[in-house]
Amino acid sequence: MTATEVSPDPRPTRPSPLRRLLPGPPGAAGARGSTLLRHLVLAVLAGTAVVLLTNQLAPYQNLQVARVCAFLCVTAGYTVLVGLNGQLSLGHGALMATGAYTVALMQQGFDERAVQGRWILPLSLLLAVVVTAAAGLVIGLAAARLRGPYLAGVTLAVATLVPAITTIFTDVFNGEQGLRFPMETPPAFLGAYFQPERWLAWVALLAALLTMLLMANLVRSRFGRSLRAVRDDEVAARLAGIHVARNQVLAFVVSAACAGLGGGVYAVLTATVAPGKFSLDLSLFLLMAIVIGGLGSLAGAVWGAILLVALQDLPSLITETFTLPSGLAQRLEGNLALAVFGLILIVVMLAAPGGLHGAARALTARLRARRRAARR
Amino acid sequence: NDEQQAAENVPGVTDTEVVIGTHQPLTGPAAPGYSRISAATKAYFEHVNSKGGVNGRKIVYKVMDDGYNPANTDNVVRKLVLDDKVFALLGGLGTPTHTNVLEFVKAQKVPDLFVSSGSRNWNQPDKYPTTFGWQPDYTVEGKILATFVKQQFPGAKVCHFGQNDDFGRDSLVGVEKVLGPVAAKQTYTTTNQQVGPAIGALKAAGCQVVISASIPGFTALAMGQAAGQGFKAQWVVSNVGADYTTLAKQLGDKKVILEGLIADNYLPMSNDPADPWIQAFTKIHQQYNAANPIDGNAVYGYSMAYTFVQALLTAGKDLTREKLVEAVRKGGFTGPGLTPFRYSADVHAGYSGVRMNKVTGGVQSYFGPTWTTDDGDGEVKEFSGTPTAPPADAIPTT
Amino acid sequence: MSPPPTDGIDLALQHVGVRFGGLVALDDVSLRVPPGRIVGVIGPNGAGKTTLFNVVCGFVPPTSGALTLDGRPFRPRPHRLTRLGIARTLQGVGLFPGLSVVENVMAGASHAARAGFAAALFGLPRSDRDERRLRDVAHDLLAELGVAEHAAAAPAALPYAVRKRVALARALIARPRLLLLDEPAGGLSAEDITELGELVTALPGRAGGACSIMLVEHHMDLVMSVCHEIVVLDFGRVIAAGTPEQVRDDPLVTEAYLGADVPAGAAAPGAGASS
Amino acid sequence: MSALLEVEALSSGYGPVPVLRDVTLSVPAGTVAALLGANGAGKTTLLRTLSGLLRPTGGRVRYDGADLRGVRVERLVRRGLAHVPEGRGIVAELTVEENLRLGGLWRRDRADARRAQDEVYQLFEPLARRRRHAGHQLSGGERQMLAIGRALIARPRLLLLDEPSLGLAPRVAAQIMALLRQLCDSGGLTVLLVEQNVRSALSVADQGVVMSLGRVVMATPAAQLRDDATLRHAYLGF
Amino acid sequence: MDRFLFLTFDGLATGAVYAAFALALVLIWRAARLVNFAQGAMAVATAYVGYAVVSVTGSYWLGLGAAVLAGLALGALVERVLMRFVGHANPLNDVIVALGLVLLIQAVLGMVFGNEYRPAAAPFDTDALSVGGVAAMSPYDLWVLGAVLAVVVSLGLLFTRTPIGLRMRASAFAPEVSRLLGVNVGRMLTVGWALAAAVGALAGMLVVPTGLGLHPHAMDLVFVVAFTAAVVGGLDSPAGAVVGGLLVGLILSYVTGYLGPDTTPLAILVLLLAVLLVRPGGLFSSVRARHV
Ligand SMILES: Nc1ncnc2c1ncn2[C@@H]1O[C@H](COP(=O)(O)OP(=O)(O)OP(=O)(O)O)[C@@H](O)[C@H]1O
Ligand SMILES: Nc1ncnc2c1ncn2[C@@H]1O[C@H](COP(=O)(O)OP(=O)(O)OP(=O)(O)O)[C@@H](O)[C@H]1O
Ligand SMILES: CC(C)C[C@H](N)C(=O)O
Ligand SMILES: [Mg+2]
Ligand SMILES: [Mg+2]
Repeated sequence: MTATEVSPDPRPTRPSPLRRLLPGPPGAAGARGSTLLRHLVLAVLAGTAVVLLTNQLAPYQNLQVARVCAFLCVTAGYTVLVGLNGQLSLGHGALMATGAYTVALMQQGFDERAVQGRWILPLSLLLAVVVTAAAGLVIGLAAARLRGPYLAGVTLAVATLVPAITTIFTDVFNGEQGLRFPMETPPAFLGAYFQPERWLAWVALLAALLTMLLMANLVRSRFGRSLRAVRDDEVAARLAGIHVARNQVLAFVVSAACAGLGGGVYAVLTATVAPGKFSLDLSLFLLMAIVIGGLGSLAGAVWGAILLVALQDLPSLITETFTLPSGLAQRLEGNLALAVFGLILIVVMLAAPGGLHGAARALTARLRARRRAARR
Repeated sequence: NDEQQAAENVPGVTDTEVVIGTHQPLTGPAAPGYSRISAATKAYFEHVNSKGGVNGRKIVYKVMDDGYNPANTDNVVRKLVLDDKVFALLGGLGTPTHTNVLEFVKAQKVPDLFVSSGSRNWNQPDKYPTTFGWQPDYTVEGKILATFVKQQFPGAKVCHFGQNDDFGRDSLVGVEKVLGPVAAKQTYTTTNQQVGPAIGALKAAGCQVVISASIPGFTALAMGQAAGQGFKAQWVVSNVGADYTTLAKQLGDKKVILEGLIADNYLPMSNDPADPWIQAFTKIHQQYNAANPIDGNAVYGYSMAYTFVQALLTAGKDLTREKLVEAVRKGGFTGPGLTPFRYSADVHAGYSGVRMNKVTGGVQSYFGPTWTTDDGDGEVKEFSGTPTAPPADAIPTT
Repeated sequence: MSPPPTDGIDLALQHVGVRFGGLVALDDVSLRVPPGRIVGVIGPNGAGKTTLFNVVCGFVPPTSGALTLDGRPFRPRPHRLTRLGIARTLQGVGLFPGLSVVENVMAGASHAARAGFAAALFGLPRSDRDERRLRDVAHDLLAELGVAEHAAAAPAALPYAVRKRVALARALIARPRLLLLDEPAGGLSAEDITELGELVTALPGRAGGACSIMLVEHHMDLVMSVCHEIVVLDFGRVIAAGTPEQVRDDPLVTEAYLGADVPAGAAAPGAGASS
Repeated sequence: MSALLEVEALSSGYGPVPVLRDVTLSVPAGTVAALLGANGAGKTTLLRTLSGLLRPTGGRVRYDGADLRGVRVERLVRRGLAHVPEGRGIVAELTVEENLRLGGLWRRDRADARRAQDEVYQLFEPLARRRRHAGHQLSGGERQMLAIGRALIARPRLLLLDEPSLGLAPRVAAQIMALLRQLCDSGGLTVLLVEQNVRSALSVADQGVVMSLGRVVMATPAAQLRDDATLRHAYLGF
Repeated sequence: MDRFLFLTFDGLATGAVYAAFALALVLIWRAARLVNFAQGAMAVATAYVGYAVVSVTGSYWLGLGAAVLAGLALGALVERVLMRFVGHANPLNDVIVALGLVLLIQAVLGMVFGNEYRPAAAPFDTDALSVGGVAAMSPYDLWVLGAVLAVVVSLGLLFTRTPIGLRMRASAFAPEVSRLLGVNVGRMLTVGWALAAAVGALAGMLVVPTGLGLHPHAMDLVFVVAFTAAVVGGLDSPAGAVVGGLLVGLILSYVTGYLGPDTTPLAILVLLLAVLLVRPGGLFSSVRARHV
């Protein structure tokens, strides 16, 4: 994986103030200034922009924003695991499910006991993170012994586990039908007619910003460097004082925690969970998202999350753009969208092996080079 | 402001159009068979539209593919309701898929008619006031199948084979209400095609009659396994998984094992050219849906669409969501089905019963009485009413 | 941030043996690396030199025998080594291809950080300070080794000699008290080797952190010029040990390893002679 | 005697990064040419370009009178051109035996391929002891032996050797140098040898070629480089 | 006891099918060092071809031949026009392209043949022969088992005894070195893909009659189980694939039989962990690589 970025030497030229605000590539760690401050400013800027955006959007679009944010929690952690630490997990759908079911059970429990308050949602989400991190710890312990396709095999088996668990423990998880819990409603001070979907978007946005902030900090710290070192060369990493297994478990736990949060938020958006939502397909789509977005970079995770949501709407988009004669339409309906989806995956991978983020970076690099050449 | 506006204009309804939507498995593992239901429904609406629509409004039926994945169902239903602003949902297919959107549908107060599944979930007027079932629920069906078995095979060892979800469970509940505990019960899950062990267990238990709540693919698989293992029992299969046309197609040369299969249904048999409903539907089919075979799925789609038009008519010219819901609660629809609907102010369940059928000489046909019951402890009664004849053009007038 | 500079560690191996299946890689090897000394290990290919290093680093558990460190029993584990003050370079280069040069060097001192995981996760100043300090040290080391201008480059594009220096810098940033060098001169030009020799000679008395050294090398000029003592392995056994002069004059060593100054041609059995 | 290998104004590089610039040299048949130069001078790049692993951006390579442009890498070995890449290019997952077998797989003369294999085992006894061991179990020097031995099985006419003595014990390194000389003298082998060990390379070479920053800065009889200290000092730094 | 015997036979029969498919996965792993996630979809596509030929000619064997040929062609095609151009900077790019291919193939099959189950005839009787009153294996099961064994033996010979096998392995591990040794690496990859897809096609033909029928998604589940089987056996070993396949089949059968069908995914996970935590490279993995 040579696609990883290489940090600019901070010494020769002091970067401009703006440049210092922008996140450097991983490893440009704490070059100058405070990492936290830099990332916090960015998060606030991005958050403000999205909030302003949600004020302009119709309910369905706001839901889409919310969904992007929920997925972003997952992809951010996932890309750290797969891209930076080199561990291929195919079971992140199941980890999302863990978070989602935790939230559902908590919310249901509160509802049944008529416990109310603004704090119950954050509490449920926190618990979702903790429970999923614990699940990640268990998988991670096994994963630390396994490599490549063998790890993929085990996590693939994990991915297919959700329906089984939910039917075995039907009493708790209500089998295939899943669980329902009361919808999260906007707080009263926002007014009686506040669009519920906008509120959901805000909740999800907060979770996504928090995840991105923490992941950005982590990636730029010595832990981020260790993750990549382990990915590149385990022997050299051990000699450099890194406990490889512990490092890999840590990566799994962190990424599981993110998946748990994402899954929890995802559940909140529809106030339902069901095993069918966390099928193997979801796990594979998550993988596609981070690879197509640009593996190992948080910006790629954003692309990936957007893509996951955008592509979900592809079928309706296609049905609406093409009106087909009914006999043919029947065969093409659904299938056409899948074919287009498949083609997009293939074409993007062929045209941009570094994913969308990689392509964007190559483009800006080329533009910059041209500008420099022009100046000369 | 918002409230006033909502009162003035009903989503999805104009003077010339009424837009409704649905979620269907057009692709994916549940597409076989089921993807033909919405094709028929759509064809029926095209037919109605060509005759001027309902109260001057053409019906626009938006079919969204959810691939039988609840996450997609969430998404497409929200798109239909929030973005496309449909007036109502019609025939959303599947138990796990549709269960997921109940809360949302309720919050949005969207009429959610005729969910395509026999789960009892749709019949919860207090919790989900706008949601209605349509087909007989699995418990009703189970009770009737058991009653039939009790009469026809007295003293036989009766076993149950069911899908490991509401379908199988509700069916077993119905069966055991009538028969008491069954001799053996086995389940399958759609993600595991290895049904050999389950069938082996039924054989080992010495089952003479197997009541099966299975979807068509697994009916075929299970009966094939039984034949392979030399397990000769009488199969009595839920209508959901017993359409002869579908099963025979899947089994190919091995379709002979279907001989003697007993099942039930509540709609005219698709292979009965003498039935006036089938004649009427066939006409529509040939014009608007000729690419597909006319089988149980098609008849299901036509019949449900027919019922919907009845409901629209009953709701009247000044269409609102409340009026449509009221119309269904009022009930009294007649139509292709053999039994009356159970709709009332406090029951949101559909057909009240079924009639048994049997495959003889490669033809599946009805025999014996039509039975009705409820999903509670009500008794299983013979129903003596006769099906109504289809109106002209098979379009209801009231 | 790491142990204060010392004169090095006292490492000893007693009767160490290693077998891989039926293959004896090390056989009853006893040797000592006293503080502040440079000990060379030479021997024919496959004699067990790298295996010896692997035993010291904990990659290969000895099938017999024991190790001591400063007189205490020592069961090495690779990731603990830098904490104990032991660093090693790999035969070949072994840099992290996905890390820039300066990051590669920084990675060598993960153990020295004070800030914990939480500090890193929340981006606390503690973690920033750690990083900044580490980065400064890394740059200083790169400068000391004369490759400062490559700090931001990716290792893959660099000349071999530069990469070897970076690898050395990665070992040195751990402030080792014992440094294990596996063929540091391999692939280097004569000029580079001379510089390397000077560098290695200086390490035991280095201001920035002195250490003792174990050196595996096939480049005889280098070995002879920098080592205080030399151990010769053949088929996993110590066949000679002593000062460079003693070893050079040992006929066993000449025969097994150095090769007599035989006339060209006589040394080669007739491979390809029939072509 | 005409040159077996003639390189004219060759340039190449990695992607947009140019490395070789206008490299011109010629190696007469049956001689050893030592390619010398500091780290990063472009020696490896030159060998990789000659054997087709890198596509030249300009210039020409003539081998045995024919232009090599457009000839695929895998065809070259059949024409007698063998390349032992830098850094122990073996297939680590295959056994020693399989690696050697692979080296002679394309040959029609099976019997001779087998004979050559036996000769390699004689030449490098450590390999003979490890026939069934996977490549990754070998020590660094043993891998180098395997890579060189495998190239010999092809009975090449032109051998491109990239730092063959890297990681080899002095005795073995000397033995290989001697062998090369012997094969050139008796068997008509031609060698282009990249070596950091200048002294030992020059001891067997007929010609010394010095590269710097991607260019050939000098090509002269090896004896001259060996004997002329000022020249050596100017170009090789010692 | 009868139950146990019955489940054993049932497990062996289904296991043989998984083994067949696992072999295809092992093959492509050995030839190209990747897990071909599109293997299932490709196998279904060729099975459609096979059964189309069966229905036209009425001969199962012609159909089988056609499917295998179609497999060869499809495999070669996929490698030549697609996989060859995937940037290998990131090993996951292959996976994503393969997943894209799955969607594409399944969609195209759905468009051309419809989303219905199509019956697939078995060449032999599927009624089980009775052994001591227990329904044992059917002639069809025996044919599957025989075919799988024949394939594994020929693959074993191919890889270890033939020059082309050696070339294929070498090019998978070290393409550049192999090229220097005169191996046409591109062609080896094509051959590897073609062979793997042909074995996949055979597996598809064997699987379909035992399942719900021919359908664009017919191999989805089989792929997951067969991948597990290949991993249990060790992705590098054809024999491992067969043992893994049979093992997984048996476990699934016992678990389904004694504990019910819901628990099978859990059982698979337990099996995987039990095997891999002891042997991280699968049952038949060879010596662990030396890293230092
Ligand atoms: N993991 C292993 N499995 C099997 N054999 C091994 C393993 N590691 C080393 N060997 C064998 O042990 C012997 C010693 O190897 P080692 O790498 O220590 O040699 P070395 O002295 O470093 O040689 P070189 O100078 O060539 O690097 C070699 O013959 C090697 O093949
Ligand atoms: N893969 C690559 N990508 C980019 N640049 C490279 C690559 N490989 C080598 N280079 C650059 O090309 C130049 C020549 O390298 P080359 O390996 O040919 O030198 P060399 O003479 O063989 O040196 P050495 O003695 O270190 O082997 C170097 O400056 C190096 O940085
Ligand atoms: C009857 C079918 C259309 C619905 C199916 N039984 C289900 O629950 O998914
Ligand atoms: Mg060594
Ligand atoms: Mg070089």
